[in-house]
Amino acid sequence: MTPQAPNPAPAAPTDDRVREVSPLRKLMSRPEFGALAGTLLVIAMFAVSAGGSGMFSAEGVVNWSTVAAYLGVLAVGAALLMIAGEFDLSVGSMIGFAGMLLAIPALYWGWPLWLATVFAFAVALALGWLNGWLVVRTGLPSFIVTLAFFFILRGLSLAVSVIFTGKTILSGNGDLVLRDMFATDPVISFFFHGYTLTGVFDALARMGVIAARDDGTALATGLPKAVVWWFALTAAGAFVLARTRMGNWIQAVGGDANAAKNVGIPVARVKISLFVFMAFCSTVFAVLQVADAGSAAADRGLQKEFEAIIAAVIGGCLLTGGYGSVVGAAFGALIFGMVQIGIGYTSIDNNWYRVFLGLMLLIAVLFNNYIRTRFALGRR
Amino acid sequence: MTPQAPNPAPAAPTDDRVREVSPLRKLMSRPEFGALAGTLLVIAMFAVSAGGSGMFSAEGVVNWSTVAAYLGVLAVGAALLMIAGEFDLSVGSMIGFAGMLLAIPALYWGWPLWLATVFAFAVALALGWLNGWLVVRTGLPSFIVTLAFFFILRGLSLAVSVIFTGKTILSGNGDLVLRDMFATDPVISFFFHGYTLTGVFDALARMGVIAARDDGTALATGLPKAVVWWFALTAAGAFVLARTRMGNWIQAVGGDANAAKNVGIPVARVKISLFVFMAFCSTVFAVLQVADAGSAAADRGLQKEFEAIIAAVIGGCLLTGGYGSVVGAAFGALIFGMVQIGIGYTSIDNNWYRVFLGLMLLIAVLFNNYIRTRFALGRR
Amino acid sequence: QSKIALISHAPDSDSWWNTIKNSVKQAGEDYGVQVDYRNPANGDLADMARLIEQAAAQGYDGVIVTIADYNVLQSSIKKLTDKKIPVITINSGTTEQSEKLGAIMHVGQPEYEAGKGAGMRAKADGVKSFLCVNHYATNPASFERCRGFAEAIGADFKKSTIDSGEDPTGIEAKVSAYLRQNPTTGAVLTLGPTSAHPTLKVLEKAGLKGKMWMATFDLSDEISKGIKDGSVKFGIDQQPYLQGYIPVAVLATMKSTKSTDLAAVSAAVKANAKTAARFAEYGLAPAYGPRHIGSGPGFVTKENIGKVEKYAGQYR
Amino acid sequence: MTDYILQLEDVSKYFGSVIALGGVTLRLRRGEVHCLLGDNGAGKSTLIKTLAGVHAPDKGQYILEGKPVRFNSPREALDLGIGTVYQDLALVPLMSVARNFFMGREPVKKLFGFLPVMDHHHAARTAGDKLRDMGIRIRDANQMIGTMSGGEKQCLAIARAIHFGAKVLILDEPTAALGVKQSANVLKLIAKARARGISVIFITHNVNHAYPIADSFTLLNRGKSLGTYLKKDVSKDEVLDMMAGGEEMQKLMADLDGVTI
Amino acid sequence: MTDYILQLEDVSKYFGSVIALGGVTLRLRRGEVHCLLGDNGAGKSTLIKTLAGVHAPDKGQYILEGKPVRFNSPREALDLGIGTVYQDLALVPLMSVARNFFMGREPVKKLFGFLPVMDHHHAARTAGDKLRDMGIRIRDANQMIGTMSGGEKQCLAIARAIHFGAKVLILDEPTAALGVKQSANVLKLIAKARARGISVIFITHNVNHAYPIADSFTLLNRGKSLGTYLKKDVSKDEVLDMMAGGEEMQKLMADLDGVTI
Ligand SMILES: Nc1ncnc2c1ncn2[C@@H]1O[C@H](COP(=O)(O)OP(=O)(O)OP(=O)(O)O)[C@@H](O)[C@H]1O
Ligand SMILES: Nc1ncnc2c1ncn2[C@@H]1O[C@H](COP(=O)(O)OP(=O)(O)OP(=O)(O)O)[C@@H](O)[C@H]1O
Ligand SMILES: [Mg+2]
Ligand SMILES: [Mg+2]
Repeated sequence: MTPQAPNPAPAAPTDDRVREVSPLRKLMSRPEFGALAGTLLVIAMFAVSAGGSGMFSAEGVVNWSTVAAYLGVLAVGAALLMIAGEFDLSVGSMIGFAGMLLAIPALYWGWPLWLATVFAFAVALALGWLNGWLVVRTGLPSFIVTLAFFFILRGLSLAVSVIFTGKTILSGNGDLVLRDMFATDPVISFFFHGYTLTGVFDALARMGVIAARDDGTALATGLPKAVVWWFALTAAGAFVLARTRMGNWIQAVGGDANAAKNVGIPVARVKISLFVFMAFCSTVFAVLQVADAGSAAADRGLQKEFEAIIAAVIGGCLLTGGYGSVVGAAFGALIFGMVQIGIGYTSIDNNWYRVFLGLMLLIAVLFNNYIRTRFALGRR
Repeated sequence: MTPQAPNPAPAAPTDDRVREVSPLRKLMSRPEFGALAGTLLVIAMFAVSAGGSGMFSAEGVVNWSTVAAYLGVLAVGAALLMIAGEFDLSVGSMIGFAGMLLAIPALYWGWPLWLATVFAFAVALALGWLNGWLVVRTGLPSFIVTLAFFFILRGLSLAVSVIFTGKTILSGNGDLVLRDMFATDPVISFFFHGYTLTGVFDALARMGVIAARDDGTALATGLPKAVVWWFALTAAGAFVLARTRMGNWIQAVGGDANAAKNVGIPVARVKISLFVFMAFCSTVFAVLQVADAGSAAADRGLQKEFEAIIAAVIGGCLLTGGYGSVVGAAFGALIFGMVQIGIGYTSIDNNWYRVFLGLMLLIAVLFNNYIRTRFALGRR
Repeated sequence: QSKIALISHAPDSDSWWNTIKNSVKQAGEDYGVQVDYRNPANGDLADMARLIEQAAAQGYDGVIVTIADYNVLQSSIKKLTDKKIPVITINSGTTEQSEKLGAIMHVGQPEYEAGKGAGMRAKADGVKSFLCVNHYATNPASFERCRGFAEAIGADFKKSTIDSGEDPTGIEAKVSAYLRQNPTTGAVLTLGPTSAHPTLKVLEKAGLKGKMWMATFDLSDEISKGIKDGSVKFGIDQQPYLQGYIPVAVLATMKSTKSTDLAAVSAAVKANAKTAARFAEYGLAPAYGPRHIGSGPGFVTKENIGKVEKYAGQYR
Repeated sequence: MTDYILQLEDVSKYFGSVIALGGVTLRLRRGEVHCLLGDNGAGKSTLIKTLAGVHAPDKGQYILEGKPVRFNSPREALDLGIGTVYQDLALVPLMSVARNFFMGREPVKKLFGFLPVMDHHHAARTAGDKLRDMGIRIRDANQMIGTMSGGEKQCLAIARAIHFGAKVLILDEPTAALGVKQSANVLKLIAKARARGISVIFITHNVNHAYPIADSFTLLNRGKSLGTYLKKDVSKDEVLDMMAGGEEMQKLMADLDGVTI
Repeated sequence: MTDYILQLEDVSKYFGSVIALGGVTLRLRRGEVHCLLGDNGAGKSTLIKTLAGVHAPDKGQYILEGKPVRFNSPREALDLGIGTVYQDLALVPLMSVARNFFMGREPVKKLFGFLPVMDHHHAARTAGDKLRDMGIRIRDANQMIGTMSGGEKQCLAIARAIHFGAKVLILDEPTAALGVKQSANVLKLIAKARARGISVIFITHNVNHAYPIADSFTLLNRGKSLGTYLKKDVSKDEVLDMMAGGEEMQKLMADLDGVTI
């Protein structure tokens, strides 16, 4: 969770050079706490300005948490990569391309959906590997290498879809309808399509806790799979970073690649695996979105690389690498997603949308930073 | 020009620990040389693939050099800022906003054009100062602070233009036509509007060196003012970086802000002035574009922040700060501009545009890097 | 072989333009000319101006441009006319602007009128308030569609428009937030497939599919399905195929017949067998005028969807 | 005017829960070399950073020439003539030797009689000369600092501080990475500075460097001062025992024969 | 099997136009402490970086246990049992003490019997213990390295190298920033390592550290080796003169009285 080990220190507590500091302050000094505080502030702001608008009803929550979840899936990869001192600008293009890699075989080459999905993952991971290999091999900044892929993959999505299908939005081909294929493939559907916990939601609806449709089922169908992925990937990423050798390597590589190399950490391997993982996150995003939208399109994922970096930075990751938190990045995604969508629940004139988005972001981050430095211990 | 002092070293040349190295290699080890080599490679590639298409005719050269020039104006500011270890993501939004700041007073408040222009510069510089002040004051990463302004200023351009004018593209109001105002204001027109050296171009046209219109004037009207600004700002930026105290401070602040502070460099002042300078470059861009297009619009400058950073990085600036070259960034802008536009001169199908853009960028940068490391002296 | 360039203002992610790309390709095949489609990658008009200048430098035999913004493009289009390159304007912009720019003809139909036309139909259905989902808010011209619709039904244009962004998840969330916030909204207008698909999902999830009045610009597989099952009242079809095909046909014919007589050229295009076959196959109906040719608004409804459906997103 | 050019009175500095300095008093007489001794982590660097204006004390007073001061940045201390060599040297690795030498105090000449530019030639020559004086031969003043050896870097930082001859010179382990010759040169430079009336605070772990040159010693231990001693009152071995944190050298060295430190 | 565990034969290393090493030969006997002496910038760090696999030699041969080797990364040298303390320590400032100590060689335990996780508890305890052995008391093994004092950092780097007990231990100025007590401890640790049969290469500028512990000395000067001497053949003063680059200490110290280095 934190870049620091969570275990208690073995040092004697009665050291004459240690001041008494309350446990509350200690808690507040954890890097996630700032992001959590920022999140709470944003919630509070919306509670005041959009309290009665349904933003905090079950559907409302599902609504904005889905946006946060999609972003959060990417933020995990972006945060880990950033902690290791690299960027991936090809994320958004990869999302579009991975969607095409899934939809074209499934719709036009007659492959079963599961095979098309596996294919999309395989090609995307290979591209992630290539990204990483080029960065490590040429020593160029990852900014430039992945920028090239930002253009190349976006271009390929367009070119490939036009060549194979003549269209740029693919949702079906004759009898084959992508939406139905997702609904009928049990495995892929289980992982990527629709909602989970629908029973719980319906039960709650019957109990009158949340709003129901005419037929008695819940208006909020359930917990979207995207949210499940978000939680799962965040938990996995946080676990890896805090508890495993790999996590230690990631921090070391980003903190000082030279020192890491000198103590024998396989810097190249660490970086390449993180680029592959980032590609994995992008592909998860792509498949979830194709399943949800029932179509793949060449323009999917526009600017997502940017938003993923934003979420990671809001969550406290250092742009220069070496420090950050996956849980923080998840909160960053939540803040960004909630602000983006929440403004729609307030009665703010749409012309001012971006102005408020910017202001809320600034306030959230300032507050987050204030909390972090106010209560930071042992740091300057 | 280079981050290193250009003067000869006072050390004895007959040192027994110095190997003989040819002067050519020494020349090639200068940081600009890589970017120059990349530029030459790009020119060579287009000479082969688009040689006969008019890309290298007078109009063609003016055409793509205009694109490079606009980008180059921003790249100067972005490079200096990056060398000082900061980013400004609000550049693109600032361009849109500055255009509005000029057009609204000129068209709707009845101000003379020069006053509107001064107003636009004044407000933009103040915003640049605010950007810098917030970064320095709060200690937040500039990425986040300027991101907020990225949203806020874009939103403001939209909101302000709709509120004051009801439109989002402003080109005239009743009798007032922006284009005519530019053509008639002698000072503003001298600095920002139209072309220079038209006489030379016409003479060349009469001599048959370059293509002419029916009336005998040159088809390529002259050297666009944007190109003049590009050269002037690049020269000024390179001079400041290489030859002045401020240049030393910029490098020191970006190289190690802590060390710089400890030796008494006013870190805050250096950073803030660079943000102001970046805002100045953005406003120059905005005014040039408004003069050229004859209109201001809320969507001007989209993604320019990104392209400016790209140009600086291609030109060899380190994303982490402390090292870079303004001349390199100018070559970076030239490479990026030439590739962007040049593809249109080849017979490549537009669907593949981005793929080629990405590939050419990658090749240019790889080559640039190869040259730089191959011939680098005293560096690893 | 003569070379023609089509320069649009659309970012290359916009799916609507795919139809135009396909149409110019087919027109090129039919008339034996090479057509290059060019666009500013991000949809920045200033970049588009550069592309037009570039076409002038390259010396095309004819250039087709959209009038995304009259003022911005004025001086660069002049570079074309200076070089005596015939210009045809398409898509947005008005015929007056086209004539002022020195273009030989205009094929298309202004955004505001299209929005207004749709609004008039909505008004007839008793719609009084609406939501305009704009996924392309960075292009100011797109708001004209919303404005036209709003003024037709007498709604407040500013309050009824949202800047939805282009990401389907975000669009879905924002539309559903708006509808939640404004439960009395009577209708939804989307500006293209990008915003229409997520909006349909919102309606479906909220149980409003088929109940809420909805119309959209442009067509896609999904939209034609919606039209068939009644959840979408109609698609406003600008017949993009015509906007690409006709100018190419006209320019090619002018070149091959060395004629500048527009009426004769138009007639020749009309009479061309290949052309007629294409239009018949895709069910297209151009409105030939004395100089300009209209391409819409065609309203695709349940009644005429049959013919269109097969080619939606490709040639329709 | 007091006897002391600089005083810290009962100064404390905390980092979060860590008490880096707990009520330390240090008084620097005019023109003396004052040696600050103490174990690793005793708080010596924190103390001199407080003097240099990097840290503001959390408690206590900082008195300069009889007047209480409070610095917001090192620049203010520099302007009042307090020059410091930090333990981490405050050099920028990607910049050249000459640029680092003059960082913050660039020599300026007028180009064409009006344009103020940095005098690179002068900078390169001065930096080269000063380093040569200390026994370091650099091949090229435009070489990046990052490629220099540890000792070369340290010499540069010291040469820089001494060149800008301040009223007070604070040296945090200046001889740590230096060779024998270079160390000797630094000690000579300190002696010369004292002769010019400059007061010096000198931190070292090497008693052979500390004892000959110092006029008085202050001993820090775990953030607290154990008092100040004049050279005439203590022997070298006593100083050595103080440096070892009060343990006697004999005990420390019991296992190794022949070692004297 | 040869007598030497590690040999560099006529090795050269260039950085651009700089000749950092010009034909140096160094032979390390099994179980000896070999002291590398030389002025600042002599090329000592470059030499040991070549040994550690950071640099590949441009000319000459690197022979390990009789077999020529060529390392592409420090990892390969580490795997063959060559542990190094670099002059710049190779620590990551933003990471905790415990994480730095085990960087690259993390202790792993199984969570729920199958999930391999880093054993933070073990790491924190070991790091704390090892540092305490060297005379450094850390308050919290989760403290960031960046906030530690210079000497504390150096102790950590040394403790780390010794803990992972290699066949060859290379120490580049390990005692530079250390206090008296800590230096003594490091010297003891070197002696202990030798007793365990580990060969040590030790760089220092302090003759009082070098002479007692070393078995042989190699002198580098301006990138060239001036030869290797056994301890029995040279006196401490001769070593000191060698360290001063051949100049005699008396001359060097002429201006300062009472100073011995
Ligand atoms: N920013 C900081 N945050 C937390 N603790 C700090 C910070 N800076 C210093 N410390 C702690 O304060 C104590 C004193 O550090 P300082 O650097 O002053 O020691 P020192 O006497 O200079 O030691 P050395 O001789 O090793 O250089 C150390 O234990 C260190 O860990
Ligand atoms: N990457 C590099 N590029 C250019 N020159 C270098 C590079 N690394 C080292 N040098 C030069 O090589 C020489 C030897 O450096 P090295 O660090 O080996 O010296 P050293 O003997 O360890 O000195 P010290 O005792 O000061 O640590 C120095 O003059 C240094 O400037
Ligand atoms: Mg210290
Ligand atoms: Mg060294």
